[in-house]
Amino acid sequence: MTTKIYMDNAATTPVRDEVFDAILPYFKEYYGNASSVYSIAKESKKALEKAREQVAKGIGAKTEEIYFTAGGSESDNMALRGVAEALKTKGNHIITTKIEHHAILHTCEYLEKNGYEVTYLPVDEFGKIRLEELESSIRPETILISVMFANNEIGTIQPVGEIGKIAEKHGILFHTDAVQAVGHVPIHVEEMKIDLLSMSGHKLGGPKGIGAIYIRKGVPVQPLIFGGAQEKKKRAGTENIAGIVGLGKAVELATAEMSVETKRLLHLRDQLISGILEKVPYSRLNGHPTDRLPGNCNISFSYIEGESMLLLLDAIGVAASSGSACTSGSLDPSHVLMAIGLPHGVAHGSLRLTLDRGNTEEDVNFVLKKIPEIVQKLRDMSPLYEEIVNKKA
Amino acid sequence: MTTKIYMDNAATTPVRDEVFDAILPYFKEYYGNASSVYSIAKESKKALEKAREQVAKGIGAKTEEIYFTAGGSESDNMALRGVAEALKTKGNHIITTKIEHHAILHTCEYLEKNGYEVTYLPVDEFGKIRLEELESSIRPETILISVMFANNEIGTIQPVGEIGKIAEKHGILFHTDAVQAVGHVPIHVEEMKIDLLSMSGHKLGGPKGIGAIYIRKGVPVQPLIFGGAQEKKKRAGTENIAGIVGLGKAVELATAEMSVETKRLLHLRDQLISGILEKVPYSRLNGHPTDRLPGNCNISFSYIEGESMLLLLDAIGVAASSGSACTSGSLDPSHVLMAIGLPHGVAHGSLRLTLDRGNTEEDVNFVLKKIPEIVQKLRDMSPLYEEIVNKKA
Amino acid sequence: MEYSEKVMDHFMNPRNVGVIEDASGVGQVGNLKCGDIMKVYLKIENGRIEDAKFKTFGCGAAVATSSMATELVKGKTLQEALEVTNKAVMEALDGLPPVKVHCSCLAEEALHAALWDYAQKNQMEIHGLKAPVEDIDELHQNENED
Ligand SMILES: Cc1ncc(COP(=O)(O)O)c(C=O)c1O
Ligand SMILES: Cc1ncc(COP(=O)(O)O)c(C=O)c1O
Ligand code: FES
Ligand code: FES
Repeated sequence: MTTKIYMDNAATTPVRDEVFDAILPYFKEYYGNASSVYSIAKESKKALEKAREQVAKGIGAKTEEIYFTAGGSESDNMALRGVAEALKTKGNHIITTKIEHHAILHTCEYLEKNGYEVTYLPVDEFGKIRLEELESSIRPETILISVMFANNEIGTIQPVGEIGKIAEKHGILFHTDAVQAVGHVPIHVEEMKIDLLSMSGHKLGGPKGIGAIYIRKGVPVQPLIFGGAQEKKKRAGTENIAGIVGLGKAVELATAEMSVETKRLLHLRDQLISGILEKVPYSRLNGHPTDRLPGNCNISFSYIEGESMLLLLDAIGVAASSGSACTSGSLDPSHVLMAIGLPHGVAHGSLRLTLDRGNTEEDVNFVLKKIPEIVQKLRDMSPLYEEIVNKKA
Repeated sequence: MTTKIYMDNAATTPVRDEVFDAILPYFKEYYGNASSVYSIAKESKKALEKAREQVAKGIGAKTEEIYFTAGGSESDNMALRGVAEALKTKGNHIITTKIEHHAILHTCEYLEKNGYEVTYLPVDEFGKIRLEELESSIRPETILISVMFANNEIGTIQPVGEIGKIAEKHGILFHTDAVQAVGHVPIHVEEMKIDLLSMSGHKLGGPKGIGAIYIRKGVPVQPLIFGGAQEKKKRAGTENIAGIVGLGKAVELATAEMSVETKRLLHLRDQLISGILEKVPYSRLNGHPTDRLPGNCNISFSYIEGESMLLLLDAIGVAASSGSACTSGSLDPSHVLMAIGLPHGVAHGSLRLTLDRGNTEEDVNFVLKKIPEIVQKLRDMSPLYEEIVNKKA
Repeated sequence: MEYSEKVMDHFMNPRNVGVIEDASGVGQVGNLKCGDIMKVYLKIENGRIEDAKFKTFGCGAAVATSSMATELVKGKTLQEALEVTNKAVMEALDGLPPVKVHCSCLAEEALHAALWDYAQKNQMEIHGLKAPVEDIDELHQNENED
């Protein structure tokens, strides 16, 4: 089978045509090392600084506050470990949430093994943190608050501006993992009082293996990768110019097109959500009904298991993802779905469809036609569903 | 000016045509996330594992011993910090050399600030460590020996196989920064008793921003980037498939062509070296005369400064590099040139020309014709040269 | 890091390279830290700088500032020559990259050293001129922080 309808854009996106065209010259023609003095290297240097400006503009930062990394995970690790190490004489407490990406959670676990204390805020049934709870967990030794901008599974958007205000009021640094948000929802680090922000190229039509971290001027961060003087000595390594150019272009395009594209996606997303909920009994929407990413649809179907759904979808050329334990390889269903209070069984039967610019109304209609059949086919095999049917009868 | 003759291949190489062609489909067509279950993701997974095999083969490792990273710097940081943390209950002493790349040296400095002790071995006038000195600096608490395979500035190749034997004899792990060596000289991690090895794509015709670390099976390494389960949980982050495919292809090609290409480069390199030494008085070769990278020519010209040379070379379309303080931005001349005993002034006047597959005999002849003129022009401006001439007269 | 067109012009075609055999004043200064050296020769007649020449061991910026500084002082009185500061030289060159600011100090100091040599030889005092130092880097320690 080949994939005909790709609805897993939260996992990764294809590189956009304009981005592809922009990066091509940086492999064989403008290959110079940006740190050198000769002519061909100047092209690299210029491209690097242009991309930095594009990225900065997209999130309301200053150009010199952007540092390129190899992706969202590296940016997350750098933010947490970098601030923790830089401020270790000031305090050892970090506040984050139970629904962060593993790049945050596993880094926090590492920090806990190394003398730091971490508060994992719970979330409500829609996946939102409670601001009072955040504020009351602040201690004198709190050095960092890290709350993701938008969740990768259920799409819930946090009240980032409010969090920023609380952090500022208490003089605590605020990091946000905006990997799912950059290019998809409006971000302004100044207005939202964000001190550090992570992003990743391949979530918005840029290449994989490139990311950036915004670090507000004056915020102390210990480097994660030591070596050469690149990125103002904050991140060593010969610059991935093609990747950097691609990220810059992707951010620029996404920002410029955001309002139009969001309108289009909201329409498709809500069609998809309401269509499924209508057609399939025992289904529920995960995440916030309105404060959610414009392309995110995450629905749980009781009595069935996610991986089976993905395989049946794949068989008809549809790519999607699930929070099922069976797809994670870890035997635990998604920690995010557990955190919003889903019972094990229901978390198992979750399906995430994430739309982006490649998706059309036709795609949505096709999926809306097929999903009820697939769910029914699996339910007909399910002993749990049998019980329900029997009970009713 | 545009660069017509690129002789800075140790800084970075253009992406090879075959590599470029190999990576192109992974941006827009096979863009799937390798961790997913659907069809398009399987292409990514397949490509990932094929590249892992190509890289492993190129250095005599097993496929499952290769982990992809974002470059040489990350691999170096991961090797040192990863082993140091994993073995911290065993010991706190690391042995390295004074001529390592900054990715090693600055990581060592960081470790020194965190309770580790580091011995920096000196080198002889050719840039080689002394094996007796290495062996006698081993202590009961030594946990790691890290010696670069080949030096990026002067090209000197270390007796890696001998170092491996010593490390094995004492039961100490051996890491080598082979960023300049992979694809350029034969490497066999099994035979050479190497436990960890760093490489970087853009030094052998692969893309920038991709690298790998070889970790011998069973060697404990704490991850540097926590998060998803990619790379067997040793290195999180959505895989940079295009980069990985490019690295795999580059290693495969370079290994296959090595013997022929080395012969060609040795001829050019030695022509360049002997030509310059013959034509320019007060010049000397830096690095080992024979145990050196096949493309490396590093020569010091007394009484002149490197950056000026680079600018005059750039003006005639030649790209090169220098160990001069004036090009480093740090006010210190190259630590490598200092370590082989060059006086400040002579280190200043160093010129590195590094050849690769793009360079021809014509290039070498052109440079050989121009360098004496450039050196003379600068010497005519030099107050130091004036003194020498006056003394002689 | 990128040099302005003016800097490149003065680097590629440096003015006033050479020595003045019967110079009225000669000054040589070195930046021990980055290892660069500059030597200035002045020919002074009737309190006016009739000719200036230099030799420099240093980077592109060092050569260009030497060239520009010697151009600027020609025809000036001793007092006017003191106004050829590193800042003035840099401005005349349309600026220098931040990491190269210290190179322009080399030119100013070499010029001052040559004037000082002239004053010593002629047992006179030039208002505002101080004795040259060995390592000019000490003077300008904090000027090129990033
Ligand atoms: C010997 C050596 N080690 C490490 C590196 C770092 O590699 P990268 O710049 O790809 O991170 C380089 C090149 O810059 C190198 O020459
Ligand atoms: C919210 C979030 N954070 C971090 C990451 C990690 O980004 P990357 O895989 O590019 O390292 C992802 C995606 O995988 C994500 O969705
Ligand atoms: S039933 Fe097979 S992994 Fe869950
Ligand atoms: S003279 Fe050394 S940096 Fe200019």
